Amino acid sequence: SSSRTGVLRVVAQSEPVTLNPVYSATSDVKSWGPMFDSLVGTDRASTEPDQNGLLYGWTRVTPTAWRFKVREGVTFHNGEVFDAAAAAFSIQQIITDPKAPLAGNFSAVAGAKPVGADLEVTTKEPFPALPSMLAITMAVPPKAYQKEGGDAFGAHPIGTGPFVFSDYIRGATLETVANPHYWRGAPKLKGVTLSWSTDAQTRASFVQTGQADIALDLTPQTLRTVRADRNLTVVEKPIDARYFVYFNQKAPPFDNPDLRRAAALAIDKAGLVQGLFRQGGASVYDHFVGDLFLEKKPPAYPDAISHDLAEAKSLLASVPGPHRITFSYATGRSPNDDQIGAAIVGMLQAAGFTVTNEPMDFATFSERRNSNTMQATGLQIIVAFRDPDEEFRPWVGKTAITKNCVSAPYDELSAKALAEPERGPREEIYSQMEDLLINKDVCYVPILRYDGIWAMGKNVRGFVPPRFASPDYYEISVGS
Amino acid sequence: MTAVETRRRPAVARGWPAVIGFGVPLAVIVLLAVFAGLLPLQDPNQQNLANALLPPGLDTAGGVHHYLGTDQLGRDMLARMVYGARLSLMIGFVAMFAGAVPGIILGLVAGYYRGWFDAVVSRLIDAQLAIPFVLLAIAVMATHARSVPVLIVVLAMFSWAPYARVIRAETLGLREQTFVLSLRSAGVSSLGIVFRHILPNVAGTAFVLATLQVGSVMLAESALSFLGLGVVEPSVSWGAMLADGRDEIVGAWWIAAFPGLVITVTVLLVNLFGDALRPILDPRHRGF
Amino acid sequence: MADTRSTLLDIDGLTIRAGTRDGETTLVDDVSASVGPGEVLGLIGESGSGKTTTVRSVVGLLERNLTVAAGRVSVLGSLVCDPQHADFARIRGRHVGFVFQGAGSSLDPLLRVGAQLREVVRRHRPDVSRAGMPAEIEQALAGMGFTDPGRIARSYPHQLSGGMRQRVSIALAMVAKPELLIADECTSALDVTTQKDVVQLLTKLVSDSGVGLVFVTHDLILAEEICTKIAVMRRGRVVETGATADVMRAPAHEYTRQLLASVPRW
Amino acid sequence: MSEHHEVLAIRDLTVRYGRAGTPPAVDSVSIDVSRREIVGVVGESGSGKTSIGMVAAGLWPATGGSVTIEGRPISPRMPRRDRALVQMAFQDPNASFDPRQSVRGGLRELRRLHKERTGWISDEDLLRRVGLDSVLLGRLPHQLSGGQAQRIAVARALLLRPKLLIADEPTSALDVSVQAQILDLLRALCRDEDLSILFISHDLAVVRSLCRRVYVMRHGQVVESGSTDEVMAHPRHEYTVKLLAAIPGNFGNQKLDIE
Amino acid sequence: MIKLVATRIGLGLVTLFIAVSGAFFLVHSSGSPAVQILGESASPERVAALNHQLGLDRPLVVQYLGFLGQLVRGDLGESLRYAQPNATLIMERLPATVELAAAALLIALVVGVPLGALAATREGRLADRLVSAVSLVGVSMPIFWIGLMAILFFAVRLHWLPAGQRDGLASLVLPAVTLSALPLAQIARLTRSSMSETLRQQFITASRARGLSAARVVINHALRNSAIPVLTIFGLQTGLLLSGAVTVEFVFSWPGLGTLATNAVQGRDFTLVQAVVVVGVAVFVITNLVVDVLYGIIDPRIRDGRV
Ligand SMILES: Nc1ncnc2c1ncn2[C@@H]1O[C@H](COP(=O)(O)OP(=O)(O)OP(=O)(O)O)[C@@H](O)[C@H]1O
Ligand SMILES: Nc1ncnc2c1ncn2[C@@H]1O[C@H](COP(=O)(O)OP(=O)(O)OP(=O)(O)O)[C@@H](O)[C@H]1O
Ligand SMILES: [Mg+2]
Ligand SMILES: [Mg+2]
Repeated sequence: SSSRTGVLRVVAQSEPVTLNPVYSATSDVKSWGPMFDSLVGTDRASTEPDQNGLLYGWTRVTPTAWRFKVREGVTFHNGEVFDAAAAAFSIQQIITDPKAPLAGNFSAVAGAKPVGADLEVTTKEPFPALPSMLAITMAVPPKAYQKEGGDAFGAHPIGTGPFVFSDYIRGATLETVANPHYWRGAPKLKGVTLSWSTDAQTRASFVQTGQADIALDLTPQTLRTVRADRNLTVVEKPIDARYFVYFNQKAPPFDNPDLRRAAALAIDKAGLVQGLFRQGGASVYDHFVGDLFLEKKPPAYPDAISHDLAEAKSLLASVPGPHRITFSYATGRSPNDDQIGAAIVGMLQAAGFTVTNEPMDFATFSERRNSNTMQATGLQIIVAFRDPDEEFRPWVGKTAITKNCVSAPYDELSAKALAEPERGPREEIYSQMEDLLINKDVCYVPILRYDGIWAMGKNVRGFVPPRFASPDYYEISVGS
Repeated sequence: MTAVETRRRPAVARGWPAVIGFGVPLAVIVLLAVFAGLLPLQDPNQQNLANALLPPGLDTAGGVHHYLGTDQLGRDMLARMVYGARLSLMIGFVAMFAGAVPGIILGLVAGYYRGWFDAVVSRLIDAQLAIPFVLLAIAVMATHARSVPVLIVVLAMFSWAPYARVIRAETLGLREQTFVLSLRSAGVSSLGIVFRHILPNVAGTAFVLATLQVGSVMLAESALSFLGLGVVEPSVSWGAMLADGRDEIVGAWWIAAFPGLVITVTVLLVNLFGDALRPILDPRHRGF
Repeated sequence: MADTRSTLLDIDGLTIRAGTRDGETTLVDDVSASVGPGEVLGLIGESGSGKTTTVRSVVGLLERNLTVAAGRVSVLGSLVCDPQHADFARIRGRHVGFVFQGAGSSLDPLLRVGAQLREVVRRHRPDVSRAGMPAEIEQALAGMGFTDPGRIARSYPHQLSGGMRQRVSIALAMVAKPELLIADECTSALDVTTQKDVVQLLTKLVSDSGVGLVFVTHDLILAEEICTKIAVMRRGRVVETGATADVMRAPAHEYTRQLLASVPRW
Repeated sequence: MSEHHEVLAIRDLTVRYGRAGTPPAVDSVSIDVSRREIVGVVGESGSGKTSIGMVAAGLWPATGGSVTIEGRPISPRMPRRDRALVQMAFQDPNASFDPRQSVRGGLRELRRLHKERTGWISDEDLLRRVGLDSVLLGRLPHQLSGGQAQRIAVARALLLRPKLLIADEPTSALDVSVQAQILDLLRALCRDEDLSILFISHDLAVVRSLCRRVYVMRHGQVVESGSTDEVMAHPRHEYTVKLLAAIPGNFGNQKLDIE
Repeated sequence: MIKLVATRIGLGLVTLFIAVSGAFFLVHSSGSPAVQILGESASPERVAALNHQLGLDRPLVVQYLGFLGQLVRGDLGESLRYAQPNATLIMERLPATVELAAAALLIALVVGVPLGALAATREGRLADRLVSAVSLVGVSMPIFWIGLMAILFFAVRLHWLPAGQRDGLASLVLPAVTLSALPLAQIARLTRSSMSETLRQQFITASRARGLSAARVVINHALRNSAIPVLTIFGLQTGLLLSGAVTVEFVFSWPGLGTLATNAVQGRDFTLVQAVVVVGVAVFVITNLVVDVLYGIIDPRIRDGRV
């Protein structure tokens, strides 16, 4: 397809099931992102919530109540006015619709309602991450949404974003055109056209042949090709995607902390990064807090576990065997996940475990995980929004999906952290929690985090790598 | 007037050399696979992440030769290729037979008897073929622990239907021939006709399908590995290696290229060996 | 059509061997014969004596394991059959018509009789127009004693009786109007009335158009009636050859005498 | 006429190929063959002789009428054991062999199947009886000459010692001396071994020398039947007259005189 | 004729019933789509709630009967994940798949049959071995490898053809050629074996004696008589290609049914999987009907079959 001047052709990895942001996984923002604005804006440099979005000037009225100012003069593509009611509706929808994937993250949110021109959000417990979370919550037009219902809305979405839905051929392309009335001013591009290609190598080929301007989410394996191509710009930047291992503390043999420690000691994270991502694209991941807020120096824990095969072996030898375990992981979800799994199995074996290697597809994996029948598990996740609580909530304590790392101290520390209004002390608490979880209980072993990789033609300007999800097309322009 | 000279020796005369020419390399592959343990090879599962993705060559890395390079986990490709042959050949041939035997029998019986049995078998074939292979594989693999026998069952389930359908069609034609009448007249039982007479006459087709199937099964195994449903470490198979190398095809071509190459070579050898063997097995080609 | 050359077919010292499990055996041993225009050569002899093998070598269509070990075969003088150069293609059908023994299996089971005839006519008879095709085909079949040639043309081989198939394969050989016709037991499955029709057609062809005919048969009475000369074969050799009348009335070879003696007397 | 004197009793047999409405290939034909009798069926090409044979051998279903052998009904569904009662030598012998089975293999299979009936003769002797050398045992069908295949087809049928042999043009490809040998064999078997034969042929001379009774067929119907001598000496039906007139040697008014 | 078609349809429905029941119990034996919809960090409670909303917590038999009831009314149901009628989803993808599969089969046939015929007429000679080797590469090389190499060479290096996506005839070339590799090899091999059998028969010799050209004998007589196994495998491929095109669709980002089906299976979109199976069976029953009728047309003996 020949390039219409000023239209950016993007090739993304997977086509979303729906274009309704309420029903979509956060990673699908790559597809519908150009048409929507999140309620709270994000600072492009720090990737922290900023005051330049639809909601701004927030105050925490009580530990569990927040008040937001609502930007005036913003309309949806269909002419509907964006106001406090629309913002409240957008939040309410996520809380109440059972098909909303974000609902899990919103479990602490009690409700949202307009108060005059402002928006008030109340939480069930102190929830400091609310602005971060609203930074991934999209504004949807209440009237149109209710009229159509969530499913139909997903077929021709309406947002306040810089680009307007134009045409969608399922399986092939999604076309959007510039929104001339965009509240921040018309975008530089005339439009964004998305297509999808599951295979990273093919995506790379598309930018190489000029069939696309940007390829999203390339894998480390494709790096060599795209780097070698002089016509391309390649961007590699850490994103909030990580791989970790957790143990089932409640069932033998990992109810024995020594075994957990031995296993953790056996895993050579640096080796994995070096071996599997040597061309680039990953780094060792040691802490929740420090790694989430990269700008901060990670705290050094006195008991920190680092790779030590000899110690792993001797520790294991001190526990009467046989040490039969099963290591389970889902494959085909993230770069190299099958290799990482196999490598970890090899490492555990080298330490003296007898390991059954159990890769599986994600649906099976989820089923098994939810029923808590796995002993040791490898998993990659992309955090939806950047807050320590987001890291702990699904995995640790009483809110955990898996009931692996459950004990009273976690819940106590968690409650304390949420109640803490100041950011500094709050992170102190999370550090304690992480030390307990990773180094003392050894329930959870952070392994690595990998980079986002994008390749684009030289004519693409103004690309800023996102921390997760979608690039901001608003700032991008294409030259000739 | 030109003398009428001796006709060219028929192609059959060259049968045996061809059988040997293709059979010997095939036997070498099988023997290597069987006696892998006795060869001076490294442990195929020995990881060495520091030496990952070494290209093939004569260089030494840490005192060890990796003539065919290493994979993403720094395992020796040569050792993995040799050990992988075991499982791959076993899977290829066992799954081929496990599919061929019921497929051929059903096809013969359905084509010969027609009637309700044919109706039932044909329905089953169609149904089987209409269900996507991935679905079948995922369902079976999700409900059974992943193991080589289960894998073979899945692959056999994938491959019986084509045999059944093709053999049935050929049988339909053969059963109308006079010699079948003559056998019926002699009181030869239907089963006797089917297995002693129709079977040899469809054997050529079955043979071709089977030799083709060896390759398809190995590749299907690879596809399963790619879906995370194939053989599981520490087992090594060419198909799984191929799946591993899939993403590296541009950067580290050798990970996929070597298993791909041996699969291709094996399939070629099996087929050419079959081609050479068939005239020798077929009495009508022998010439007396 | 009439040929000025004296011989249509000349077989000289033909020897054919078969490769078998226990070495080579000779099936045809030093056989010589010739046929000129208007001549009918009757090839008679014991079952298994090599008649079929001899005549098949003329068109170069021997079984795979048989080889011509010695001898020469020439057709129409200048048209030479040289197995090395596979020149048979030039003479087959067009100049030499061949009716196989076992006519039942020499028809394509999947094509209607009419289609098989049409194919031959199209190939060898440029004089027949598209429009004239059906008539030509019906005529060829009618000549073979079919009263309902239209139905036969529409039938598949398996829908015909043995005799009908045999007549169809004669029609297939004749419709191209070859100069030399080789008929291997072409009347063996025909009842006498039909046989009479077919034989009359053949003899008419020979006498009117100067066609040469090789008539392989075991029916001595029939041979006597239509053949101008006869070759008697036994165990791969021609034991006796000569004008029909001579051979029949004064057989020289013991075997020929024996053969004539066992003809069932009417 | 008691059924039991008849080895073969065909009653009002009708055979139709294809759709109803097409003219039948065999139209209401009745034929009897008594014990040790050789009955000839002659007739025009395509008149339905083979069709009758096929039905009588239990290889093709009758459209109408009935066929019994020694009182037992014959049909394609008859029990396998009874099959040996009636054997057929096919008109196109080559097509009646499995192309991949040697002569010996074919015979061995029959022997295995009918142990009690086939012990009377060795393969070599069987071939010798039909004038063939035992080297042919190792041959495949396509390596046989026309006459050899035909004789092996007859031999194979006889091996099972059937009560009834349906011989469909069994000597059409044979030279006269061999033919005489085969006819002698058939006569001997009828005399000594309790065999009866339905002999389908177009060779009137052979029929006359072999068969006591004959049926003349045309267009699917029996146009004339009776003792061979009677029919041949005083043909009543116009077609029979034509048939006799067409015998080679009879036409051209040349009486053959062979000695 | 009407009776024949009626029985055929009846039998087709039986096939449908078997396949669809098989598919139903197969998909339902593993996992639920809820986790796929709700993502990695979905809690079991929310999964359960969604399962309830989707009706997946009802007893299996109830679901099965409901599904059959729907099917009887000609309703393919609504996708669990896409929340759209399955019929719509499938129809969106079907043209792309049909286009791809038809092109691939055409290539396989047009190239495979002559190759096989050539090999059969040169049996045991060099040409035969070469044809074997070349055609077999298709069966023994992974499709993704062929596809990626084709992209890298013809699209990236030479810029002759697009690297993928469905956009005009040029974009069809690489995927279709890649997809044709396997059926091509099968067709070539079967043509060869079946034809070498036919070439041995007397009527072929007889045709040659009638002076028909070698090509004519091969095309008009030998091919026809060898057609049945080839036709069968061709029919098989027609069905297999629907789901077998997955890899090709994947590599060339071809918006076909294969990807939809695989995603449906992996996402445990039960109703969509079932709908795809229904469509697969329909395609199958129809091709099967055509192929079976063709057997009779090709071989009249089968049509007049003895009982
Ligand atoms: N392919 C073959 N291999 C070996 N021997 C063969 C082959 N074909 C024929 N023969 C043998 O060669 C001899 C001559 O056979 P041919 O068919 O020429 O005989 P014929 O004179 O035509 O006999 P008939 O009158 O019975 O047809 C026979 O003994 C036969 O068995
Ligand atoms: N399978 C069939 N389908 C349709 N018609 C058939 C079939 N078999 C035979 N016929 C027809 O039935 C009639 C009788 O055939 P049959 O073979 O019984 O004749 P026949 O007396 O044996 O002739 P011949 O002496 O030529 O062998 C013929 O007109 C023939 O065309
Ligand atoms: Mg002969
Ligand atoms: Mg007949």
